[in-house]
Amino acid sequence: MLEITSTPMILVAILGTVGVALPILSIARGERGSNSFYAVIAFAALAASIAYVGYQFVTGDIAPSAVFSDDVLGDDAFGGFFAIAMLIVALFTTVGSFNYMRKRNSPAVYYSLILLATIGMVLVAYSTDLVMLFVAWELMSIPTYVLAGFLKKNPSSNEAALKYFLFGALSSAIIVYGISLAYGLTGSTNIGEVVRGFAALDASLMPLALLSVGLFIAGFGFKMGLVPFHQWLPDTYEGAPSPVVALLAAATKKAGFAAAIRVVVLGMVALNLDWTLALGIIAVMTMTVGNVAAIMQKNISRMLAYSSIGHAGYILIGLAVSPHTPLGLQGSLYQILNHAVMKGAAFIAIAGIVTTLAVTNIDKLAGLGRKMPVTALGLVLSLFALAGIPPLSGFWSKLVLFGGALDAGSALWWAPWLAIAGVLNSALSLAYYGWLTRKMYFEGEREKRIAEPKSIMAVMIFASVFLVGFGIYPEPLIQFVEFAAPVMP
Amino acid sequence: MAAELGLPFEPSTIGAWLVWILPFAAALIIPGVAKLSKHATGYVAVAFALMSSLSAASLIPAALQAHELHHQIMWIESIGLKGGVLADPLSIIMANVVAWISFLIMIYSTGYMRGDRDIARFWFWMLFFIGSMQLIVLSDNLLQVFFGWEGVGLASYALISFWYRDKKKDHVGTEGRTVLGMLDYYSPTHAGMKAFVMTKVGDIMMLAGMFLIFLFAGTFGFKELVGDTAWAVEMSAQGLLVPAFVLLFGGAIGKSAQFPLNEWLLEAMTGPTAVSALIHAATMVKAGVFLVARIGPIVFTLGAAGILADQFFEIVAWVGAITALLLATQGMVNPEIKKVLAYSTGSQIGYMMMALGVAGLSQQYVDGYTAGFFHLISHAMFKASLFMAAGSLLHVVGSRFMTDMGGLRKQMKKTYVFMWAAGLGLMGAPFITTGFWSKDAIFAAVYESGSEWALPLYVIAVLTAVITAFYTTRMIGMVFYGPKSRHIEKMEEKGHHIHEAPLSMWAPYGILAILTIGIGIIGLSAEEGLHHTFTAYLENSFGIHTGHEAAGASILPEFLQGLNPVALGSSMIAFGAGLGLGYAFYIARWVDPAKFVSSNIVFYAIHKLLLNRWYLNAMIYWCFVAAPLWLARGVFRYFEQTAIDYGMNIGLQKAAGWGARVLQGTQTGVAQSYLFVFGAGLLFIVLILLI
Amino acid sequence: MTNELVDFALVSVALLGIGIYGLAVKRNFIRMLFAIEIIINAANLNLVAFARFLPDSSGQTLALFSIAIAAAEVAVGLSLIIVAYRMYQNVDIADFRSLKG
Amino acid sequence: MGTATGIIRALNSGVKHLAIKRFTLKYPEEKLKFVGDGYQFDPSTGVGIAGLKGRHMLFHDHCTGCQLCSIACEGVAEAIAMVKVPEDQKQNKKSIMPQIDYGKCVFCGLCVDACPFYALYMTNDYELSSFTKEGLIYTPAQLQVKPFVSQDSEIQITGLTVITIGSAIAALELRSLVYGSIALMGTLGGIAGFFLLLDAPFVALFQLAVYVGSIAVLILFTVMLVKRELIFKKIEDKRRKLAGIGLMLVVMMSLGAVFLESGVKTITTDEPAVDFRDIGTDFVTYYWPALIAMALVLAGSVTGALVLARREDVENDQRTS
Repeated sequence: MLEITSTPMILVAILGTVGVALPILSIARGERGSNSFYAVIAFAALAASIAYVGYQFVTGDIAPSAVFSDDVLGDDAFGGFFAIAMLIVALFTTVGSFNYMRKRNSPAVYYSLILLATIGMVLVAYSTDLVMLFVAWELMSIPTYVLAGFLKKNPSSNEAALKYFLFGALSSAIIVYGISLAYGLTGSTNIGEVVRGFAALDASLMPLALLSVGLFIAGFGFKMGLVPFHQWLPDTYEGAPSPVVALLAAATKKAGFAAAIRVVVLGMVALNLDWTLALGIIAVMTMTVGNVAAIMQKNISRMLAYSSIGHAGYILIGLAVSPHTPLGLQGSLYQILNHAVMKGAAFIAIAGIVTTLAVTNIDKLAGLGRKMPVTALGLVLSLFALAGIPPLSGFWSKLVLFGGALDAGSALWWAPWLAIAGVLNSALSLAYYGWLTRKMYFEGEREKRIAEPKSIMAVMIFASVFLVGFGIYPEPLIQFVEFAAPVMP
Repeated sequence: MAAELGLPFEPSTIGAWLVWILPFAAALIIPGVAKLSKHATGYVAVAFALMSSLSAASLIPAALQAHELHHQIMWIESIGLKGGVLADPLSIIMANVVAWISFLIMIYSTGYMRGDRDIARFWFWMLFFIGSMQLIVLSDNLLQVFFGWEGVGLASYALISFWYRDKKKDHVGTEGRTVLGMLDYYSPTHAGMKAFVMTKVGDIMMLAGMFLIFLFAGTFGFKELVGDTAWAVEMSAQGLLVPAFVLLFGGAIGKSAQFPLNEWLLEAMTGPTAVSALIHAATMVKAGVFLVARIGPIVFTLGAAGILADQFFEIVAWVGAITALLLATQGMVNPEIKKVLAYSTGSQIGYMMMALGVAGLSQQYVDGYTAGFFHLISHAMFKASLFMAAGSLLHVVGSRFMTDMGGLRKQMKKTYVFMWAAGLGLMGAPFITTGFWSKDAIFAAVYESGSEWALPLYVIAVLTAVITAFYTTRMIGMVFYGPKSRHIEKMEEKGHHIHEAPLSMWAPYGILAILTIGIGIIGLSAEEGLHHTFTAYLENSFGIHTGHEAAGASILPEFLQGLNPVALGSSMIAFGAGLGLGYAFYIARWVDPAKFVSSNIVFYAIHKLLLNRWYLNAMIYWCFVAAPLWLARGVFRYFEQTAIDYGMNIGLQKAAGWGARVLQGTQTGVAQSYLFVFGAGLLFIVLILLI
Repeated sequence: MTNELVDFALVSVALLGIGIYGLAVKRNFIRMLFAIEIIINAANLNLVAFARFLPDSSGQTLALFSIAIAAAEVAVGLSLIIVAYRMYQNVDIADFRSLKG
Repeated sequence: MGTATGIIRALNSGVKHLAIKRFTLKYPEEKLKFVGDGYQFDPSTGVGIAGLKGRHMLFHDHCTGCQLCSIACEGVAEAIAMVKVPEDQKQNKKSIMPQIDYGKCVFCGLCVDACPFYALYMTNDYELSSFTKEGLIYTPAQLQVKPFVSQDSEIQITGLTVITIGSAIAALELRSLVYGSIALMGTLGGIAGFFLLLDAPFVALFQLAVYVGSIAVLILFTVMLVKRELIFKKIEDKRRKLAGIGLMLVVMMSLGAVFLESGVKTITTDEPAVDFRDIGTDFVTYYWPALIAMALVLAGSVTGALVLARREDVENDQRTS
């Protein structure tokens, strides 16, 4: 039985308690509490959680990545890694909401839902049991449906939430279906047992096992934004409140990858399938569709949404080559961590722009570099890091990722082509990042500087320091990733 | 000693680190200084540039002794990646060229950019540019080079589009002129983007080459690559050696604006002239040459070890030769002064590449190597001088067209003299200019290489020299001789007085012009000194031996002993022919060029071809801009909107057996279409897995 | 136990198919919610059937979780519908297409 | 008169039989259907469990090789012979087990009564024909295999299936949304029936309570809350509908084919159903973190739904007034 003092349970205790307590507190205070009061509480809870996980890593108390465990939650470095990535994004979102949520209704519930969604994501990453995974998945999803539609007077927000909900509900139904098949074939819901069961499966039952894996890919692929399950994503990212989008794009997406690594990749390795090509094809399709579609966008949220689809493709490269090289999963994890910071910061920057200027059209961002220098600088650094320009952190993760694809070339003839496709796509992505940068810095006449929200500036400065610092000296991150990446059985 | 002092590195390597760290540090503090006083930024920038230059100068003794300073620090431990500086004669000389010329350009900029409202941004990027370039020069591994490489790209993008407000006077090209339907008229932002994208193509090739090598060698370090050649044997066995180095060279092609990635260089003239001078004389385009000079000896050593990589050198030589001729011909007809100089730069860089290429094809590697590098140095001097002088002209006349100048030799005496001096350097005036000696050395290297390509390359080289002399004379003739243009007359009517540029501007290019002539007079011994240094360097670092053969009986006078008489002769003849033609058309004006061109259909056709840049630019635009844009729009419209909305439904219906009748004009709600795709995707994945 | 597993499995597949049909065709958001419920129920049926034939208790446990979570999901979905209805006086998903491109 | 009545009576009898189900079977296309398993005997209570006395079923892990069955058969049919088996069972030191010759067996069931170890039962497999005499001799290994016999309880399944699927279609297709949601209740109830059939009464009750009792009612309320005429305005596009049906058929056929082609087809079970108390144990031992997460899900969804659903304009008015 799982220890009650294990890391995930401690996180549940901190975030869950605060998350449930916030609305009660709000009612107790007659719903009069100000936005910043609840935000500070949420911030403290998140900071405490991240400090706890960080402390565990620093002291080395965390077990190295165990692929499987006998319990519903595995207290290992893999989960801790994702926990840190997601908690950083949740912190971004909370800080970014300081200004965004000012003068809006029900702040207590808003922050409570952020905390609940965060603990859901963290639990997804820690899950080693399908039931737990499913419940955690829903704990992550249901609050974000509400968050996406939190602006009740805003038709776009509602539309975004409706579409998101529709797809989310469908995908969770599909996941349950997949779980039912996996369970039926192996008689257990523990992922380790399922994988072992798959490995020893009777040949006549194989198609069902494949069906189950296919359903998992579709179900998780929805959150990851893989083509062809991606179409809800740009709509939702455009309509939903920007800080929430940061949470969606930078964190829930990663939870999808965590689940995929725990279930799909390992399950498919066990089934001994030639499935890598399928993932490779999806990866190339995803990055190409994402980057090509992003070029034509006029709305900055939407453009970043497509770029986010493109990045799902890059990360998937690592998953596709993971059976043949340890660099595959390491690259994926590295890119996941970087992408969490880069996309999180980018969307928080947009939140800052929306709160102060109320524009999202790229044409109206001309001269932003002078109007809001700190926000613009953070945004540009995030964009360049997304494009993988050295010496920013995004460069190294792409390096490891594409290096992994090249490394797998000895076993898979097509793997280097994934790297080539990735490099070409990165070059393509420079076109729209460059265009945006040009708008911000090289266009517009003399704009006066306007007051930037302090909270947004804090996020931007943190992200800039992170991206440049770990770009120049990536050693700690590389070690962190190496420690956290599970080793293929 | 370092350990005794408790220092992290040898004292003498501190200089090498400082050379590139100082400009970066200055760039970082510039925004802060700008807060206090905009005026002070210039002084801070110049001061730091001077300090960087002095650091570079402090390394010179090491270079003279062919001594190598190499210091490494652990960078990324988990993959054993080290960062460091490598100050060998090659990089020390290069660093000094870059540092001192950019220092002069910085001084010039204090005058040229005075009063610009974005001055802080200008200084920031200039310093960033210089720092990145020095990072390339002094790196000891390819990855660090790549970091600098990207920094240079970024800085050039920012500086070329510095006047991003896209005012008409900052454009390049003739307004409204089109070639093959593509506008031949570029705004600064467009030009910056073009430079960025085109050099990016090269960067990606370079990245690919780097990683190919890393995959086999497991290191990026130059020293390590030379140390053990097992990786090369392996790569050669798989047929990847030449492709890897050619990919690396691709990076150089992009940065040095060699054919076929040459077109960005011309539009890069939209930047402030100081930037043009920096790009052309010291930093960006020289980075490519430097890279080839860096990896050339490695490849050559491999060749000596029996791992043949001759194709690499052949490609380098031919790319250089083609670029030299191609761009020189275009320079003959262009009406814009800065563009003529830009064409000339591309062409001269082609010379350097040719020299570095043929060096590898001959037995005497050091001859071609020295020739190419010597030309780099002399070109840096006279081209920086010419650009800054051109900047003065633009400053004074207020037009970029040479047809708007004319007859300026009275009003701008200093500029006139200095431009002649530097121009003679470019033309290669015999015996008194650096350009002559370096060009002659290249001719000799090509001629003596003993390669099967020696003859065609030689012919191209000489032809280019004729053209170079011609267009330089044309430029000077159009600007300083003949009657005043209507533009100047109008200006004077309005009360503008044409006068010499201020001291801070003419002094830098004056110094460089004087140096061109001054070093030219002692050119032969300078070249010998360089030759000597490089011989020692190549022998110490790479083990490339150069057996000095005694020069045979020569018909030349004593002080020219050891030179190749054929090269010497053709060089002088080329100079004379070009100068004579130019004199006839543009200084003495015996023949009206316009009439001459229209007198004959052949001349007219050639003129048009050259003026339209061999149609290369237009074709590149058609293939890589217009077509992909069209495609992207199409993909977006037809794939994302139509195909997904309707196409997928159509496909499904077909599969279900319904006819085309059902397919037309399906007006659907968006969310449902998404769900359709979702379902279809699910089926697709299941099918992939099942089959 | 006298029934065969495959009977239940086929019923479940049929319900899944109907649910997918409903999602793809129906424009009324409430109907789409019905369709999702039908799919979840198909999965639950599968779970309980497998649990019976293994036999093992965790399938039933998961079915219980799944039912409870479906309830939570429906509550959120319905509240979104109410918000949408207040805004548009309409719950036709095909009319919610301002976000596109 | 007599003739006429005779004709009418004959016709009447004939017409009656038109409505009556035919009781002859088209064997072998149709088979006899039996309810329950074959004949079994519980030695601890000494009571036999009624059922068809068909082919035997031997449980190897129970057989001790005591030969009581063979002794019981002596003088009756002499069909049972004890033979060596290659396997090594802990309780069967001699490694001998019964082999039955169905050429001789009279299906009296005495051997089943004789076995004290629950090792021998009879199944309702009656199709034992063979082309050779040797084919009728069943070795212990053959006796171990459970026969595949079609069962009769399909009637219940068929009924439930019709209800469930029919009401599912109705829920989606009925014009009126109110009737649609009532039909959805039918589907959910049908699923609950399936759960009962699968010996999962606890889940079935939960299903009825949560789904039929609360969700469906919630939906019904929402439907009524939202004005009706506006909802029914739009009808579906014909072509889209056809495509949707196509998608549905493809999904059903492909997944159905996967199920039918795979080994699932022949799975049945004889083991008793799981005690629902096991579920409770599961909840508090293995799955307890999931239970906590579940509680958080419910808390989150309730607060979220409440915040979304309440009317802020009204609220604000009240607050300001």
